This record gives sequence, structure tokens and C-alpha cells, in this order.
Amino acid sequence: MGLMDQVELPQPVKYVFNWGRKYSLWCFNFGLACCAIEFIAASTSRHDFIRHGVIPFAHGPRQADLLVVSGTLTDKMAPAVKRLYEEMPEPKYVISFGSCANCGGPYWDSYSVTKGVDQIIPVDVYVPGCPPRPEALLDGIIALQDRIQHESLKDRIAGRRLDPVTLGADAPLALEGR
Amino acid sequence: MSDLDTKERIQPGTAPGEDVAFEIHGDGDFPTADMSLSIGPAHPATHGVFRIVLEMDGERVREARPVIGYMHRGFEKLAEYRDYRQIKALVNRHDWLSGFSNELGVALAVEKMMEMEVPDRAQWIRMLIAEWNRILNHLMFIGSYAIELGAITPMFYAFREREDIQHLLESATGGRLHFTYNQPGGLKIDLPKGFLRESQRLSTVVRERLPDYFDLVLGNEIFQGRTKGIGPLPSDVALSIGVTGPTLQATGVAEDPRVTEPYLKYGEIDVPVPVGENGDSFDRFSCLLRRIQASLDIIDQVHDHVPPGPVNSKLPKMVKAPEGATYVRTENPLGQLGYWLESDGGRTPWRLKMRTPSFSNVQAIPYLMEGVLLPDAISILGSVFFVVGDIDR
Amino acid sequence: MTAISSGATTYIAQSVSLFDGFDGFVLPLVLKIAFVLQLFFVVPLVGGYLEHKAMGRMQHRRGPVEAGPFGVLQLVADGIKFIQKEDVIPRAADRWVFAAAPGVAMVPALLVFLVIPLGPGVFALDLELGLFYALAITSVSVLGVLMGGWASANKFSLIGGLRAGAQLIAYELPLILAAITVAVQAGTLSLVGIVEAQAGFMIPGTGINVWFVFPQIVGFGIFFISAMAELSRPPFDMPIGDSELVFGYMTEYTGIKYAMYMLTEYAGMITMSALMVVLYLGGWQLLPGVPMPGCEGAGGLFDCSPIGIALSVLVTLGKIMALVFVMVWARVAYPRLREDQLQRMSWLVLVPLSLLNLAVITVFKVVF
Amino acid sequence: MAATSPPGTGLLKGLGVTIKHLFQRPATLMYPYERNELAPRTRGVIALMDENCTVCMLCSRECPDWCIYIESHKETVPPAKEGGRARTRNVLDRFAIDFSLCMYCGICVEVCPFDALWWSPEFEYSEYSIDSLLHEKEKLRAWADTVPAPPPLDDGAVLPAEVADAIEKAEKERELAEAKAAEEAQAKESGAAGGAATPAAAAKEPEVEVKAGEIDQETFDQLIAEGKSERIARSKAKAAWVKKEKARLKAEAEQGGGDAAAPAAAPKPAEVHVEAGQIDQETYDQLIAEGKTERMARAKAKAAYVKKEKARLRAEAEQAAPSGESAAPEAEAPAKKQLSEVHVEGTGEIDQEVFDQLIAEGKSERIARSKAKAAWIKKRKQEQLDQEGGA
Repeated sequence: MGLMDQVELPQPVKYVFNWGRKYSLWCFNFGLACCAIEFIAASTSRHDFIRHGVIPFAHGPRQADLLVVSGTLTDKMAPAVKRLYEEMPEPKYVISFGSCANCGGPYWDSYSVTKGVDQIIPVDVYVPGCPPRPEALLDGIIALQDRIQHESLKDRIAGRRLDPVTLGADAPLALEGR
Repeated sequence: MSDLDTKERIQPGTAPGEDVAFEIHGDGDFPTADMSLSIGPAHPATHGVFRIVLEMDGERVREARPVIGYMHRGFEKLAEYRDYRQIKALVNRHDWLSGFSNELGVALAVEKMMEMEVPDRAQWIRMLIAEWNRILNHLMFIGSYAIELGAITPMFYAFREREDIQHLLESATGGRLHFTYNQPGGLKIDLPKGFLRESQRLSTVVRERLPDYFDLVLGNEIFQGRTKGIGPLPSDVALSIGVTGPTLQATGVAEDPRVTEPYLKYGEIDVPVPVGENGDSFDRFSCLLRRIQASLDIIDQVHDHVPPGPVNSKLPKMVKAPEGATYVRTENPLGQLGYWLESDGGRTPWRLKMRTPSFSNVQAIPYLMEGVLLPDAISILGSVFFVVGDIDR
Repeated sequence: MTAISSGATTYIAQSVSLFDGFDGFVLPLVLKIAFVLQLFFVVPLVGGYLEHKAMGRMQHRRGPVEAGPFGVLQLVADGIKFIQKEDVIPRAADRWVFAAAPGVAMVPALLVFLVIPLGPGVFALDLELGLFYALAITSVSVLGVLMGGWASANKFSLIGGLRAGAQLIAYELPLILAAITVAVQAGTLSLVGIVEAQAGFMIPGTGINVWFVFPQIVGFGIFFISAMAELSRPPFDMPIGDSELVFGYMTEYTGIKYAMYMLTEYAGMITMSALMVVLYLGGWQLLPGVPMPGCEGAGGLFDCSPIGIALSVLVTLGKIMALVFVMVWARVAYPRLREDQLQRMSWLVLVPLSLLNLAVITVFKVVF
Repeated sequence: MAATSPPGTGLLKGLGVTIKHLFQRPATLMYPYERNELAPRTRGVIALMDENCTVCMLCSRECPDWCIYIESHKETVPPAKEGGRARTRNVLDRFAIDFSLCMYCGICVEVCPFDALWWSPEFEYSEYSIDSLLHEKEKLRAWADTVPAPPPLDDGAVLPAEVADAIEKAEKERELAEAKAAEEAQAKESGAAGGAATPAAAAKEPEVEVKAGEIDQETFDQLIAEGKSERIARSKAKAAWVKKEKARLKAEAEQGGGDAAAPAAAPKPAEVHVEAGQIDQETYDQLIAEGKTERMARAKAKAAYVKKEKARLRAEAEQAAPSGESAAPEAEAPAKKQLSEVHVEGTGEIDQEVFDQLIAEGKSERIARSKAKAAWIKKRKQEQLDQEGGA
């Protein structure tokens, strides 16, 4: 990561680089709870997200590009998730999968549950559902790929330095439909 | 080993602050120390966030200490602040692979407290879906256990079947994992048209595909080499620890509340209970596989029994269990699930204590893992079937 | 015997022909380097793609589809991604060893491609000791693995590295014994010579031409198993066994360094398959006793027209991919062995068997 | 088993099982281009029919997650008749569901006494920002167009009390009418035809199911003119529509020979299946012009498309079988099935025409490409189907 976060790359190079990142999302499944089962379902025969270049062969965080936080994040687990996220090399993406990871879900009033993974790590795509069906994850992945294709790595890294957590929000205050 | 003396160093996925004591063996110029290997909470083998700290002498495990609580969400406390309808939606999440059986337990407890009559049709349909749910659960474990032994393919086949079954159950309940289909006094709504026919068809399909698992996994010599004689659990030890479900049945004890204390209509049909001999990893797995066949047998019998009629009885506007307490146990896919429900007559339970099968099953892990090799430890870990949420609640 | 080896030597003289059109010294060298590099970077990618697809279909799914038509660019996308990744070196790691290890693993894998003959004249170098060179240099790779495992300062890496080392030692022996048996039968260590020997090998007493896989089916099996074990391909993937050791010696590697390890693994698959093709499956011969169209010379395999060369290369690549497919097939079908079972299998089964094989073939050779 | 067979058979069997699957068609569903048909009961997203909402707050209070936000104000409605009492009623200002928090248990849908909340199987609403997962009233209303009809119940099922009551009532009315007719006939013929009425009454009343949804415009206008509030007028008009529709269907059924099976097979408006996916360009442009966000506009335009398409298909179906013969839907079903059964490998080729058009429309490349791909596959499928049909 020396050059790429300093210099805005020329368009064709950027296109190819973005394309590479888009179709090679090695995925570290942070399977925490129920949603992990639907995550596995999304990786198996019927849905098979390997079609989209999401390769679930990254067993450790070092090789991963995409962290799918699927399930309830407890306060006891939160440091480990943060640590794993930090162990992933840049550029890295996070999908928050399911209500628990989005903001606590059914355990909104529990004393031991972290109310949303975006409190500790930045999230790129939120997939709603409890648990979301596998197709919903595919939809989230396609949305993420769309985002990767059009992003600028320089802006991404620079933005992360400024505001590490709210990177996921495009326009945090402009609520749609209000 | 450059990092034996740097205790602060943390492996991927370990939480900091875990104090590890080292024991030095031998003396003179070349003493050896045990290595503490922390597996989990985020490790590919633990399917969830279960953590085991292994004290290793080379590749041999000297001591295994399960560390639980990474998935503790305070279910029992949350249940005290939710009315019975809301609890039903909550409890299917503690063992996320057997949602229907969990909510069935709560429904049975409330019905017992309120002395409610449940229509026959509802009971038969409950059995039908509970058995499908059991198959869903077992298929998942067949896949994940194979993955732990390095065989990736059974998972893909198992999930193909799972998708079909989930599609079937979704057409009736609307959910894929969390069905929320029970309610005190019966079921929320009757089955859609064609459900029973589809269920019958699917039961033949799954039955036809089962030999694939026997051929691909159970009959494989490498698999047998990895599991036969690994982690044998004597039946008396299993009983004293409180192990239930397929893990207990693998030791040769045919304990199953569906037979010994029939609930619903299990008393009216023939419930096969497959048992093993040695209680080793191989037996545990083969029990699991044969339990799928048993469940299919039950499903086929249920199809002939479902009577016409209503599926729910009239409920009061607000379900309130009368003052008192009750205990209900059901055979969940992983073992016996017990709910101790205590009520002070209000709209929420005063206390809902859960006796979850996974929690009892993992108590056997330190016993089983003593003195085995690291790969065998993984083989044992996968064969003592548990769901982390069910351990920690 | 002499006829064969003399044939080989005359052939070697001709075999430079692919690069002969260019005068001088530099250009052929550049061409040769380019040839080896493209072999190294393209063929493993094809193998990787084949693995993705075959695995997918055997698991009742489709494998990559979106990246490029039919997903053929999946591994290219992976490569482009890996060069953009941040390069992380753990603070406690032994920096230089950590950084050098993937290179140490990769360079030997690259060098093996020098001697692999894909067709008549289609190779960079024909050594008299080609087989010896190939076997010697493939075992250097494990040094990189051991270095990586040690330098990562991670317990999983260390165990993985040590397992890889132990595995290599255990399986090098049956591998070499099996290969030696072929050399004994062919009477040469030159890989091209072995191909030629197979084109001329008849079942004694008959005029039927067969490849070495027929007399040496046991040796082929031993070589295949040992090659899989040496490459730590599943079901012998204990060094990177994910359910035990996260990712073994690769646990701490990111980005381009990790990609180098992966490339090494796939290149290893290709070179080992290529060696098996040369040693047992008749090289670029389409079927035993069938001369290649457009070719003359010994067994109808040499002195080829450009079309003949192209066909030969295709045949070799096809055989290599078939062997890669079998490796993938085994990966899909089997669970992983345990480390001690693996060692036991090597020392108690494969080594005695390969010695027996050697003895039998030698006797056979002497008698006929 | 393995103990009796020679060593190695287990290994060979494993190879056999995997190679067997190599030659089978993969079970994969090419998701953005192919979709699972979701069951009508699927809990995908909650839709709101805000005209039914009375702001009773039951859903909000029963929600285990407290993720429903309702705001309202009271309005005084002038008396309906002169000299009457002015009434107050609640007017819904805001109805929002926070789908990032929702646990999809369905309790709100269950408890809603006025059927304002419905489950829709849609699931494609992943967002880049968590704020966008808070769906406001308009968005929830847009989901309502995707709500499928509830599936018919199993044969052994006892119908819900309301439906059973309605059917019973209808039957009674019919019996009365028949009895009356019989009396008249008796009076006319003054013969001993007393037994004739009995079998007619005993014949099973055709079960007519009508999905509430549309309103009877006539009644509605009339009630509005009478000064009724819009909500009441709407609900009454709906009831009127249901009544009329039932009467119509029943009449049709009787026309079709009084066979009990016929009305069930009649093409009910809700059974027309339309694949959501395309958008109604007109609506879309209009909404964009109105300053709506693109996503919102797209969702609404999609819904509008589905609605239009349904209407079209329904019209077609009715044209094909004006009297609701049972043959029409059956004839349609296999044809549709064949289209989905035809297998076309997506090779990544796209329908250039569609692609260019979509790009020209200002779509993002991703969407244009995936749609164009889908269009290509569809075309190929159609071609293949035509070929097969020709052969």
C-alpha cells in the first residue's frame, strides 16, 4: 500500500485494479450466530457466491478482503472482532449481515450484546434480515461490488484516516424517503 | 519456539488477558515447556465462537479447557421481560439449528401450565415439522464435521438437501431458520395446500440421497481411520456428565424422551432410536446419520396420521400462565432440552431456566481430549455436537 | 539401449531448433526466459481455474462465472487483487526471513520449468541429468515453507512448517525411488530421453508399444501419492490443514507474498503432473504406438513440423490437466489424514513397496 | 458394511459419488438472473397499507424489538349529517419500521386488527448506510404492491372464523333464496316438488375466495359525497367490492355448470404471477422529476411495473377464458414452467440492445449489465423454447 493511497491512478489502471478487487473478494466468515448458517448456505450449491468471485477459502484474516460479520456480537467477543479486523490487510471491506450485526437485533435490551458491529469497525454494506436469506447476502455482495468498481482507493484510504468508523455511510444525515 | 516466553503475544482471534501458565519438563540444557494453543474464539474448527485452550506437549494435548461465554446474550433474563408470544420468537434463536424444537418446548410448557387442550392436527403437524427440523440440524452437522476432517464436499451436498427442506418449511411457516410457527394451544396457521404431498415427495428424495453420505463419508477408510477409536466415551461417564442426544446414544444408551416419556403423539407411532457401541467419534457420527433415517421413518408415519380439524384452540387476549412452575423436556436434535418455567401469574414468566443440550454435551470435552493428538482433538470437538449459542444462551 | 540414448543425443542437438532461427546468444536466452516465465504464470492459472470449476461441478455448483466469460479470469482477478494488498509483517516476525521465504519457495518451482519438455523441442533446457535436477530442485521449495513457518512467530505457522518438513522427508524417499525405477528402465536420466524410451518400449515378446505406466503401475501409484503429499495437496494437506492450523505456515502472509505461495503450490501441481506425464504417460505421445501427425524420428515423435509441435504441446498439456483433475478429484472426495497416519503410510507402506518395485523392474530389465 | 468389503472400496465409492455429480446439472440458481419462487408466506419485508391503519399502536407495543415508530395527530371530522356530533380521529403522520433492528418475527403482522401490515417476500434492500434501513411510510407503502395472495389452506384445515362465517352467511342467503324460489315454483306448479329444493341446497357451496385489495369506485364516490371520511369510505368500498366480486365469481361458477371445482380454478386476479425485475419507466421518470432518490424511485417503479403487468396478464387471461374455465390457467402454467425449465448457460454475454438502452437511460453499468445479461438469457431461453415447440 505505498503508492496507491497517495496517488490517484489513471482511469484505465484504476478500472483494472478495481475490477480485480471486485471479483476477488476472499471472504473471512465471522460466523457468530444464526446468520452464519445462512452465510454458509450462500456459499453452497444452491446459491454459490463463488460465482461472483467471493472465495470463502480465507481461513485467517491475513488473506481476507471481505469480513462478513454474521451474527450477534457480544461484548466479550467484540475485542476479538476488532482485532481480526485490524489483522486484515488494506483494502478491506465489511458486510454487516443480519439484524444482530446491524444494531443488536432481538437482543437490543441485553446486558451483554454489542448493539451493532459498526460501533467498532466501519461497515460498507448492511444486509437486513433475521437472518437474511442467502439471496439477500448475494444482493449485498453485488451492491458492494458495484461500490468497489466505482471507488477510488485513494479516497477510501484517506477517508478512513479521517473518520474510521462512519466510512460506511454515504450521506449519513440525508435520510431517504423522509 | 521464539514466542514461548512472550506471553503477551496473542494468536489470531484470541482475546487478550488470558493468563497461561507454563510447565517446564525435564532439566539440564534442554528443558521442554508445554505450549498453550488457543483454538478460537474465531477459528475455522469451532463453527462459532467456542474457544478451547489446549495445553500442548508437542502435538499431544495435555489438557483442554473450554472457555465459554462468547455468545452469551442473556436469554434467561431477556425472557423475563417478554410476554409468551415474544418469547416464542426469541427462544428459537438460542439453538439456531433447531428453532422449531425450541419454540415447541416453550409452547408445551405454557400449555402445561394453562392446562390447555391442543388439537390433534396441531400435534401431528408439530411432530412433522419438528422431525424435518431435526433433519435440517443433522445435515448441518454432517457437513460441518466432514469439513473439520478436511472433506469439503459433504457440506455442499448437505446444504442442497437443506435448501429443499427449508423451502418446504418456509412455505408453511414463512421462515427458513426461525419458524415462529408454534403458539400456545397449537399453531399459528394451518399448512398451505399441497404441503403434505410435497413433504412426502421430499422425504423420498432425501432418503434416496442418503446413501451418498454413507459412501462419501461413513464408508471412507480415511474417515474411519480418523474417527474409529478416537475419543471413546463410556456410557457411565456420559450419564454422569449429563450428556444427551446422539452423543449419548452413540455410547449405547437408548435414552430418548420421545420413547421414554412421549410428548405430542410420539407414543402412537414407532420411534426408532439408533444407538452406537463404543461412543467414539465414528459412532457419534454414524448415530447422527442414522437418526436422519429414523426421522424420515417418523415423517413417513406422520403423513398417514394427520387428521383434519383445527390447528389452534381459542386463546385469551393475553396469554398468562397461572402462578406456579413446571418443567418440560423435549428431545431436541442435539439432546434433551428442558425449560423450567416459573410464573407469578403475570404476562411474562417470572423465571425461565433453560437446560440446553449443548451445554451439557461440551462438559465431556475435557474428559475426551486428554492425551490425544491435535488433529484428534479437532475430530472430537466436531463430533460432540454443539451449537455455541446453545451453550452460552 | 544404446540406440535409444544415441537417438536422444542426436535429438538433443536438433531440439534447440525452436530457438535456432535467431542468431547470436542474447535473443534465444531472452526467449527462453520468456517461455519459462509464461509457462510458470499461465499454466498454473489454467490449473487453478480447472480446480475451481471441477471442484464446483463435483460439489453440484458452478464455480466462478462472473469474472470474465465463464469466470476464466477469476485467478487473474485474484492476482490483480493481491498486488494491491497491504504488505503486513508481524512485529515479532523475523523480518528478513519472513520476507525471503515465499521467494525461496517460489524460485525452485520456477526453475523446474526449465527442464519440463512439453513437446519436441519445446523446453528451455535439456540436461542429461534432467530427472535428477527436477527432483532435487523441487525439494528445495520446502525450505521456503520451513522459513515461513519459523519466521512468522505464530504457533500455527510453526506447527505447519514443521509438519511440511516432516512430510517432505517422509515422501521424498518413495518419490525418488519410484522415479529411479523409471530411469533404470529407460536407461537415461534425461527427460526427453525417457519420453523417447517409452516410444520405443515394447512388451517383451510382442510388438506392442506401451508406456511405462503399464509395467510400473505400482510405481506410478507411489509417485502420484508421494507427489500429492509433497505438494501438501488434500488429502495430505496437514501443513495448511485449516480446521487445525488456520492456514499453517501461510497464516501470517498477506498480499503478494501469499500469492507467491499459492502460485508455488499450483506450479508444483503442474510440474509434478508434467513429470508424471514424462515418466509414465509417454510425454507428448497421443496413444502408445501412434506417431504424432507431422512428426518423424524415433517413434514418430521428433523432427516435427510446426503443426506437429503444436499438437504435441496440446497433448502434453491435456495429460497434465487430466492429472491435475485427478488431484482435484481426490481433494473433493476425501477427508484429511492425520499426520502420524501419513508418516506411517510412507515408511511402512510406500517405501518398502517402492523398493520392491525397484527390485522387480531391475530384474526384469536384466532378464530382458 | 465397510468391514466386510475389501479395503479401498470406501475410497473408490467416494470417488464415484463425486464424479456422479460432475455429470449432473448443478443445483445452482444463477441469482441475479434467476430467482427462487418464494412462498407467499415468506417473511421478507413488512408492507404497510396505510389507509387501513387506525394508529392503534398495537404493533408498536407488541414488537419485541420496539422497532416500529408511529406518529399521528388528532383531527376533528365535521359531523356526517347536519346536527350530528363532530368526531375526532387519528391521522397517521409517520409510520416507520427500522429493518436494521427488526427480528422478522411477524408479531406486528399477527396482531394488526385492520390488516394494515402484510408480509412481502421481497428481500433486496441492502444498504450502504444504516439510516436507509429505516423505511418510512412511503417506502412501506411501496412494498405493499409486492404482497402476494395468501396460499390456499390444506384440505384438512378448518377455515378461519371470519372466512367460515362469511361462507356460512352466503350459504344461508342462497338457501333462503332457493327456498323462496322453490316455494314460488311450488306455488306455481302446486305439485309435490318439495324434494327438489333439498338436493340443490345440499350441493356444496362453491368456495369463493376473493382477495380484498381493490375498492368499488362507485360506492366510494357515493360515500365520500355523503361526507364520510376517506378511510371509512375506502374500507366500505372495499367490502362492497369484495361482495360484488364474490357474487360475480359465484355467478360465473354456477354458469360453468355448478361444478364445485371450477371456481377454485378460475383465474383469480392474485394468482397471476409477475416476475418483479423490470421497472415502469414512466413512473420512474416521474418520480425522479419529483426529486425522489433513485433507489426509491426504482422501488416504486418496480412495483408499478408489477401492478401494470399483472393487470395486463389478468386481462389476457380473462380474454382467453372469459367464463373462467379451468383449462385456461392450466394451459398457461405448463408453458411458463417450460420457460423456467429450459436451461441456458449464462456465458456472460449480454443483450447489447437492452444494455445500450439502459445505459442511455442513465443506469449504472452494473445494473445495466446484469439486466442485459438476464435479457440475453431470457431471449435464448425463448428461442430454445420456440425451437423445441417447432420441433
